[in-house]
Amino acid sequence: MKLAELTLLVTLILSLALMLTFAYNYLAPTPEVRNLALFYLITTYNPQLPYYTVNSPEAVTAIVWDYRGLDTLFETAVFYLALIAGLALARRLYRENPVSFLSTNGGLSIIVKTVTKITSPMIIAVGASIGLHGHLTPGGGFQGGATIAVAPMVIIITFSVFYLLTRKVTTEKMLLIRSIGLIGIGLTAISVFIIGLAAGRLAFVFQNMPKANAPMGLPGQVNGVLISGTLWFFNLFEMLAVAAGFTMAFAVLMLAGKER
Amino acid sequence: MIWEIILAISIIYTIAIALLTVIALKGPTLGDQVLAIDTITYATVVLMVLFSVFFKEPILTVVAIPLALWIYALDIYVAKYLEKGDLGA
Amino acid sequence: MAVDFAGTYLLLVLLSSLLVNFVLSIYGIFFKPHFTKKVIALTILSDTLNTFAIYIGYRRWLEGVNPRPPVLTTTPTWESITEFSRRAVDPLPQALVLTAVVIGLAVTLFLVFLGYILYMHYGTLDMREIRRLKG
Amino acid sequence: MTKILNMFIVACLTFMVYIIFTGSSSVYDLVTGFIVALIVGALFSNITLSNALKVLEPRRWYYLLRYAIRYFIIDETLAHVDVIKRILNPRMPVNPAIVKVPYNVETDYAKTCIACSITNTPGTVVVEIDENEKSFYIHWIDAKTLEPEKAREYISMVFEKYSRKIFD
Amino acid sequence: MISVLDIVELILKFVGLGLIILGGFASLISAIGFHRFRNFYLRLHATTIGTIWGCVYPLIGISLLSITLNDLGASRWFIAGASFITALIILILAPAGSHAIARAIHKSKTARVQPCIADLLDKDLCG
Amino acid sequence: MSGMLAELIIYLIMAVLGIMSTIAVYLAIKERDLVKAVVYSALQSSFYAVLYYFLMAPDIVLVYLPVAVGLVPGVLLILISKTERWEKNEAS
Repeated sequence: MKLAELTLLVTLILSLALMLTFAYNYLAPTPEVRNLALFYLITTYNPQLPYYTVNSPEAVTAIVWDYRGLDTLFETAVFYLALIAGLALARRLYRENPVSFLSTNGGLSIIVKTVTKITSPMIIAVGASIGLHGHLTPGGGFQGGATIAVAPMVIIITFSVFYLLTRKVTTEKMLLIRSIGLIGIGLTAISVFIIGLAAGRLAFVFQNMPKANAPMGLPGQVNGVLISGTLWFFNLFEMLAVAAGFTMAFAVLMLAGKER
Repeated sequence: MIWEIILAISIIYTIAIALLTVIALKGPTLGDQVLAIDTITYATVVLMVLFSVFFKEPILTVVAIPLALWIYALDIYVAKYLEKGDLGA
Repeated sequence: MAVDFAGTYLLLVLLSSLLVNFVLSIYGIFFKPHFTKKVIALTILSDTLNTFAIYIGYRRWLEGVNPRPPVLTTTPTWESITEFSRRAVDPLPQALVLTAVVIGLAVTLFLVFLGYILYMHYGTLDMREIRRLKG
Repeated sequence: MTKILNMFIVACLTFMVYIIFTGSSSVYDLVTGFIVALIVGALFSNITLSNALKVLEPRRWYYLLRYAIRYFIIDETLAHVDVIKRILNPRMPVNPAIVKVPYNVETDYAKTCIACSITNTPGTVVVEIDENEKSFYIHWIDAKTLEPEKAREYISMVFEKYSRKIFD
Repeated sequence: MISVLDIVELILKFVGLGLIILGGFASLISAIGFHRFRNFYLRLHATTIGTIWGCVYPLIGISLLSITLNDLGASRWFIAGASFITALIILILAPAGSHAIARAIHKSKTARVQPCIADLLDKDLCG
Repeated sequence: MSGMLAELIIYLIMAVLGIMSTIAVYLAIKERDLVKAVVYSALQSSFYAVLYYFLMAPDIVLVYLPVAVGLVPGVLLILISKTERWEKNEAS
């Protein structure tokens, strides 16, 4: 037992030293930035370089869903696997009876309830704005979805979890919305490839803008309004999937152990 | 002139935040700590908006509204836990 | 020169406090007996590592001009893009951290479900007692 | 009919928050904001509001404006100066008590308006609301009286008058 | 040659700066109040000072000030609108939050009302 | 010169935030009342959010605030309310 702890500590110190050795150059930031970052910053929205640009002023979303899109796809897969593993653990612990009673004595006082009634639409509006403007201003699918997921959480806490069920927000519906989001992400990822197949041209999976040897791509602008090709669709579907997945997880977590 | 005033006021806000942090860390009951965190957050909102004016970066203002909304969530979590002992009821 | 030195020193104070956070959360994960405390320490650990990544992407002020977030807000001409790339911070670590935060929340949810199952099985979440009950 | 009107009002609120948070009003923002507002309005139509006709009366908006100006300039300043004096005074003169203050309004929004106004002036905080006895329990930093009716005159008379005109 | 617009701009600028300075000092006073008041129920009042004069008023002040700052360009309307709506949201949310906390603490008997003249809600918690 | 001063003040605020977050983490690890530990962790999260703001990462602030201040304390409090509140002493 003692030996294990000591080994752990020594390993910890050694790995910390290793990390610091690699990070020596970065200990204090400099006014310069790495060349890769310069490439991203210059090409992210630059109509003068049509074969490199993503047509999105937001460099972070451009990296997340275009330059490194495949990484994000598999990270999304990890996220959903963790969620599904959690739900599988709680499978036998909850049951969604069609609840008949409308809880009036559950939850917090009437003041908090009224304030929550006004602010929940505001929360969803703010979240939708964050998600749908992900390619223009800071934000994106993950941020918008996580923001929207706070609204059902606050409603569950202030009213009751049964209130959400009487409002017909059940886990089946949330599962449906989440699946729509996932299928949307998958279809968007291969959309340009399918268009290329139909047109008989060369096109890649996870392609967004036309490239030099693959002249297919979704439009960067519609009627003078930037939508940045696939980024808009990715943000929309990711927002739906994240919000629905978290809402489902909260409802199950609250219902667990309340078999009546 | 305006920029110097903004900088000075932001230093005052930082001092207030540091003073409130002492209460948030030591406060005898849970309620004191949550109240101190509330006040810290509201001071932080002003600090953030002040600095987004100071940096001349309007998009940094976006983060103020979520901060104000979520700290309310923390309030009602703790309130419900203390009141009912069960967050789903 | 002195201003430069003081700035470097303050940034390294930030870095060392993050390092201490890292060590403390590692200690919490390995040596605290309670499951919930382990989950709290795990979230702190992932937050600290994310902050390291963001810190690597930061850049110092250039002659008294602040850096900008990596979002282009002007019309894209060569001049504005050059100015933008001279001042904006590195977007790559931010893009990597973005997904890490959401995955961290999903993993925390999984651990919470796991803790509830553990409590139903053993009646306690103290790891020493769980080990004793099993053996 | 009322459902559609409720939905319209909630959608208007959502749309306003969306546009102001976005900070621009291009065609893209207007279209997406309209769609989001419709969806949110359909979801929250019978949660947020019960009687939408009240929102459309201009008399209530006039009283709301008058109340806001009065509240921010007179009531807040007096209460703040009072409490700040107590904090900075070396002897710190406080004699707090939890007093009972009755109210006489009907709707949830009116109750919430009164309670928020009382809590937002330093020196008085609503601790508990009893809907059967129609009274607030208020923690008062300088309890001048323990009688419910007199305390009502000190604390919540003005708020109640305006709140009845705005929300009831 | 001073036009009416210039005078309005000057007034907005000074009112905004005044509100911001007021907010800074109110926030400091509320922090001092947190240290001087020894009881949870008294600290509720210090929180209110930090919320209204310390946060809502300076946000409105920033919104007035940023309209007059020409070197922010067209985006100054964005800062003005965003900070104004933040002030409104805080004005709604802050009292609900502190009411919820006060009610929960009183119901769960975590803190006693101290010093106390009378407690009409629960006699046992007084003193 | 005033730009240099502003730079130093920003770095000073960042250093102060880092030190305060370290204290919060230490107390969160050490505290035996788990509800208080969750509150300390929320305090640390809000300091980190301000830190991300000063490190010029508004995207991360927007995703980190709902997750770490809005959702994680709620989820952990649900776990605590369903199981147990106090961590037993090290010695027993």
